[in-house]
Amino acid sequence: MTSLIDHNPHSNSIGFSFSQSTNAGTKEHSFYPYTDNGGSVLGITGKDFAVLAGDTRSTSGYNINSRYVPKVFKIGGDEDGEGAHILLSVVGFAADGLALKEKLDAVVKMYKYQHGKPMSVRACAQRLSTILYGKRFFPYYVQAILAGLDEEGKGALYGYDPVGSYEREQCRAAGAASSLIMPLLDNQVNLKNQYIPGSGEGHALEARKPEPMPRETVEQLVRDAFTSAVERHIEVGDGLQMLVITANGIEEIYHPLKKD
Amino acid sequence: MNHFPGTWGRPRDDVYGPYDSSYLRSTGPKAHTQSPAVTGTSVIAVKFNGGVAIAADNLASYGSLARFTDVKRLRVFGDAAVVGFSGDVSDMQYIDRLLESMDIRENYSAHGNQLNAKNLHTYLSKVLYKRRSEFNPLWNHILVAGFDGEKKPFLSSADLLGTTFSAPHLATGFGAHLAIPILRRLFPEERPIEEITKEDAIKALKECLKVLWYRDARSLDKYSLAVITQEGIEVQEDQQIEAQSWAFAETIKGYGAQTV
Amino acid sequence: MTSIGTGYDLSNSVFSPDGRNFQVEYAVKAVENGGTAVGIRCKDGVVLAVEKIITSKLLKPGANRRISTVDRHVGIVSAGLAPDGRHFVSRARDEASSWRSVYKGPIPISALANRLGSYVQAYTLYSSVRPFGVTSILGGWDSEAELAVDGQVGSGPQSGAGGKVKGAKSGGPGLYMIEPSGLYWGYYGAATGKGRQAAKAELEKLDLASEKLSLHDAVKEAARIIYVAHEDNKDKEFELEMSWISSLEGPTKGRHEEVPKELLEEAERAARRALEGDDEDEEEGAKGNEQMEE
Amino acid sequence: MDQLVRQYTRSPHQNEFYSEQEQHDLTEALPPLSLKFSLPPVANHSAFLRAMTDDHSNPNCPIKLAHGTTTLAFRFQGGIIVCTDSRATAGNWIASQTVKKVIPVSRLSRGEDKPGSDPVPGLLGTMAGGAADCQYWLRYLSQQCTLHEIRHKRRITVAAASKILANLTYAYKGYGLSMGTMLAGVTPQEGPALYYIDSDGTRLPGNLFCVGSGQTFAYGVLDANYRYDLTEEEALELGRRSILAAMHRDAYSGGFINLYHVTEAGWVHHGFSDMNPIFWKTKLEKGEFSNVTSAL
Amino acid sequence: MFRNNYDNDAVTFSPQGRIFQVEYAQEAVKQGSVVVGLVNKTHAVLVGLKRNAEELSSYQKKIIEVDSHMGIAIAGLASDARVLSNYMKQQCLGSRMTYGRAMPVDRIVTQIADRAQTNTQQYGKRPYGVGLLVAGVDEAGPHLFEFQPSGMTQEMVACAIGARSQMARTYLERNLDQLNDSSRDELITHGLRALKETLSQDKELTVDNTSVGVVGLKHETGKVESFKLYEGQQLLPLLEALERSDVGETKEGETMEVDS
Repeated sequence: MTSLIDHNPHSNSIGFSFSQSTNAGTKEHSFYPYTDNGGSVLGITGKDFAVLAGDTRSTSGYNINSRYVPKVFKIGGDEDGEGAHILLSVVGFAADGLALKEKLDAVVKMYKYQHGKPMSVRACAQRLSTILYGKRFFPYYVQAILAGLDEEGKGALYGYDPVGSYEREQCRAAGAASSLIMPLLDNQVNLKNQYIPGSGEGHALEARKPEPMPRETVEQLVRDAFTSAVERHIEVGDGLQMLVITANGIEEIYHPLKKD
Repeated sequence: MNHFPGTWGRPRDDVYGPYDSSYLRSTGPKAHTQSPAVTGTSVIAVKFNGGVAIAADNLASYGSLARFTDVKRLRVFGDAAVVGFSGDVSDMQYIDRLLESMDIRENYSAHGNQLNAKNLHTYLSKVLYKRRSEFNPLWNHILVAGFDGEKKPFLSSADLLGTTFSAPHLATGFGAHLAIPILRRLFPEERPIEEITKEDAIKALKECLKVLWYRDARSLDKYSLAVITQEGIEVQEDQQIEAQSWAFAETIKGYGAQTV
Repeated sequence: MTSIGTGYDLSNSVFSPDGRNFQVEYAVKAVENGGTAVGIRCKDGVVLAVEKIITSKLLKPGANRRISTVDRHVGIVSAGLAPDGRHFVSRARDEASSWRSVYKGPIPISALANRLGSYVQAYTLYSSVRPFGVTSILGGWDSEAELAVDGQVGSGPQSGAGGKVKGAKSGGPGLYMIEPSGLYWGYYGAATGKGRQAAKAELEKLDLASEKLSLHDAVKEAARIIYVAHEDNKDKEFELEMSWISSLEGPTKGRHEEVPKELLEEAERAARRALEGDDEDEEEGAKGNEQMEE
Repeated sequence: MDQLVRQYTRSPHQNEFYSEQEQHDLTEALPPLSLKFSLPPVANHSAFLRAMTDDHSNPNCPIKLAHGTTTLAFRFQGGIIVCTDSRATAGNWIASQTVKKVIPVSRLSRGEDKPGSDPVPGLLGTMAGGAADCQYWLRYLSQQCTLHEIRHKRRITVAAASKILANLTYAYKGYGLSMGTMLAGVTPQEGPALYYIDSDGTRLPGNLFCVGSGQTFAYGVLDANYRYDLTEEEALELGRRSILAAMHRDAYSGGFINLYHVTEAGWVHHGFSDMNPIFWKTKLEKGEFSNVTSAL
Repeated sequence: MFRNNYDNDAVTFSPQGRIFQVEYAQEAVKQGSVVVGLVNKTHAVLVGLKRNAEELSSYQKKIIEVDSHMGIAIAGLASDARVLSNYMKQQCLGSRMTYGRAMPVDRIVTQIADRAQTNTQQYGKRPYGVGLLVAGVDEAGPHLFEFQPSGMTQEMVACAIGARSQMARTYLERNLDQLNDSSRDELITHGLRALKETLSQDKELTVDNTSVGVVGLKHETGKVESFKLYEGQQLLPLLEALERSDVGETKEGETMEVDS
């Protein structure tokens, strides 16, 4: 854009009243480029599925902008999400989240056009990490979770920090109420600090081993997590959007939540 | 990088300078060129059965000065959409020029494929987001009203950060505090918009404008109102708020003419 | 031809000893092979028309437009190499848009012709490019409408925008033809392409300078002229495409638009009748016009 | 003439969206690991970044990045021991208890880190500081190392690999990166070689390093018991015990003990083990950590 | 051999006003194997004949998906086609990202045509050596465009380019009336038959040497039926349908002979 404007014979002589972006760097700034749109998301994987869910409230400060702004997106499909095979949820600054989602979506589509096959979740997870890191010095204000099915057909879930460090996990909560939901998941999914009764005495007690949970249990757990979070966090509520990815495709489930 | 255990890995003051929290300030003294000068206040809009109604008053304020009293803050785009602007007026003029050049480009060929309100909203939100990423924001909060690709009423908002959300009724600026509660009471979100008639919607908007005129110091009792239906766009400019009653003010200290 | 084999015709930007730029002349040859295009300027508007030779039965009827909209109030039709024509139109759109961004108003037709003339001329100056293989007819209506205050902030001076004198004449039709050399003139009636000679002869009969022809009649005349010009090329089928621009009060409200289908068909019917009946039916055709005006 | 064509004016309005180049970058699917970073358009971008992300100076900063904490590595006669905890913190929040802070370098196709007895050839890098910084730059490094292998038909030395990394971090000095990493490898040219590289551009060869907020606690144990001629068994135990000390005393460290042994044949993973049972075992069987009561 | 002086570059007109370099580039298109395109009211179909360099080598790519609503078939230099198709893919993605709408077919065709035109007017560039058939759907329905190296583009009802394509065009012209009202499957069969016309005596259409691409609007919903590329075994039902229709045709012919 810069070079084009420079060649515009008129822009020099006339001089617009609005500033051009060409001389950035010398301006003063009080502009704060972020905001937090609240909300929470949560993902859990199972043997042959992955669930990614988020509430649908959008807030700014104490205002509720809207009661239905989805935070979980299908990646790699057409406009209606048809043909998508990866899920992405973003929470934090919604505009950054949307930009991130579109960038990843473009990359996944380009991959498919160029390689003739859909991008694997593992490759997509790595790519998302580099996209986030590309903004290392001007980060996206988002916490992202990526979900899909891996090469063996097992549920795969990747959690991210704002600049792209990531890890494959069984479950992950992010966003405003993550501190409310994550401990519940630690307890219910990862079975942290749970021991097999009668397996020993004192420190010899044997810890329970987490096992993949059936889909009904997971869905119920997700609902419980959100209904509980709504009770205690002002930025969470209105509706629960739950996307379940299985070998048969992606299923979307909506549950109303409290609207207070 | 700091190597002291307690702050390990964090930036060191002698390298990066002291922590400067001024970047975090989202509001503050208006000492910079980056903040808006001449501004418009609320825009409010409601979806109804078969269309959208949108309204804004005709005032542009310069700080507390009611500077221009005949500003048209509702802009019509082609026969597809109405854009309502609050925030900086010069940036509004810039976007208006943007819309005009886009309208001309879109009409090079007259055979289908015209941008609808949804496309327009997507475009404007991208422009706003791009400008915020350049730290050179267009200081506006806009509402776009019209129809989407499936010919359903469309109403969505975008602000200077590029945040977008849509709801059956929306308001910017002070309206988000004063008008939204009224609209939510009149048209609860659960209620399908098919039950709302055009007359209901217009009446509600007029009601909201009146309340805003009573309570928003940067508002005016002259307004414009646009109604978008499949038949076309009707814009009424230079409307006057009717049936004003300032009786409520007499009992409020500091509002009316009381001296004590 | 004397030019061939002299070596002076192998590169653009080279003069021959007798002062000719052969490459430009060759470009004109490309134009002379193109379908006929005409433009008629009358008091209340401008009509553009073009003869599109149907090269294949497989072409989608009515789809491949040759008349382009440049800005709301300007249209261009070209004869010659169609891709060059599109390049030309694209430049015209840029110029119109750049004018708007600087002056906040529609570009005057004369200014647009001037800028495009310079642009085309520049393509005769350098050996690294070739001249445009098109001659373009540029038609438009300089709007007499008052310009809205930018973004409609404030209503502006109460007595007309910018304090304009009431009743002062402004606006009007414009028709220009730009040739591969960059040369351009304003016209009352312009024709180019294969049948230009016949078309010009017909245009001259119309006495356009007296500005008596109405826009509706001009549409019919333009159609007839294209049909006449096609006579030499009878073995090939063609499609007629027409567009028009009227004043604010006229049928297109100052915009460049396609001629409505009904009117186009009527004009074509009249043109065919005029050709078949020749002299005796000409009156009938004129009658038809009168009826139309009622 | 080019001048003229370039002068092809599009009005500034029309350029309000992506240029062709930007569009290309946006949709380019090929080079994911690049040195192209977008900077905030402010005069002092590192101050901006700090204001947004420094959770220590301002616990309420908006963007909280995941930080890794205690890592250690030391050389001994049998190779190199690399040991880390597994906690990542974002402010006071424990972002994860299962972070893999040992990152294989010079093998692009990273398999899952399953404990196994077969050695896997390659170097190891560790993660302390910004988790994303370490992950990204070590991945970038492994790309370079792999290219080195392909071009020169032999494995890269640890010295060369660490120099590549140090050059990078030095180039970005002052930008606000945060990483303290160790590169460990055994090559035929060098024997067991261990380097420390951090985001200031420091690059140090050495016998033993502890890096991260729990480094002092780990140093305490490691320095007290370190000898070059430790047996493999002793060395593994020392690594484990040193990290355990840091996990116990440093709030930012915890989770699982991730233990690796690097030899010339490659590295061997010695488990990703929950610290809790190990802690109690250490206490109850060896009588250490007597400050903690074992009464239930 | 007569040495033509006017054919050294694309910036020299011949005395007849022709540009030989461009015409030579058109010849390159005729060297490529044949591709056929055709449209009816709802669908656009591309059919291509793939060549392999040797018995054991793989077959070239003739049909490329550009976006979910558009594909191209190529004849001529494959590398030029790749450049153009990548550009088209990017532009289409760009349109979706910027406006949230599918790129209208005529616009993308105009864009590549403008690029091609530039190559015929500047020294140091050469015209593209590839012809394209662009098939896609947008709001105005299905479209088929022919693109030539000169930058000439035309919207067609049916078209064939490449070696021996005249036979296919003759077939298409003969069956022009049937195309518009044919069903999706009939349209494909027409395409395959047109393709078959171009084959030399000893050749057959097989699953290896044929490609079919289909894009259109779904009958019931009017929504876009995403571009689908049929290759390999997926072609079997299509080729079988072709065979059946062939049999039907000859039978009809036979009975007619008997009748007379």
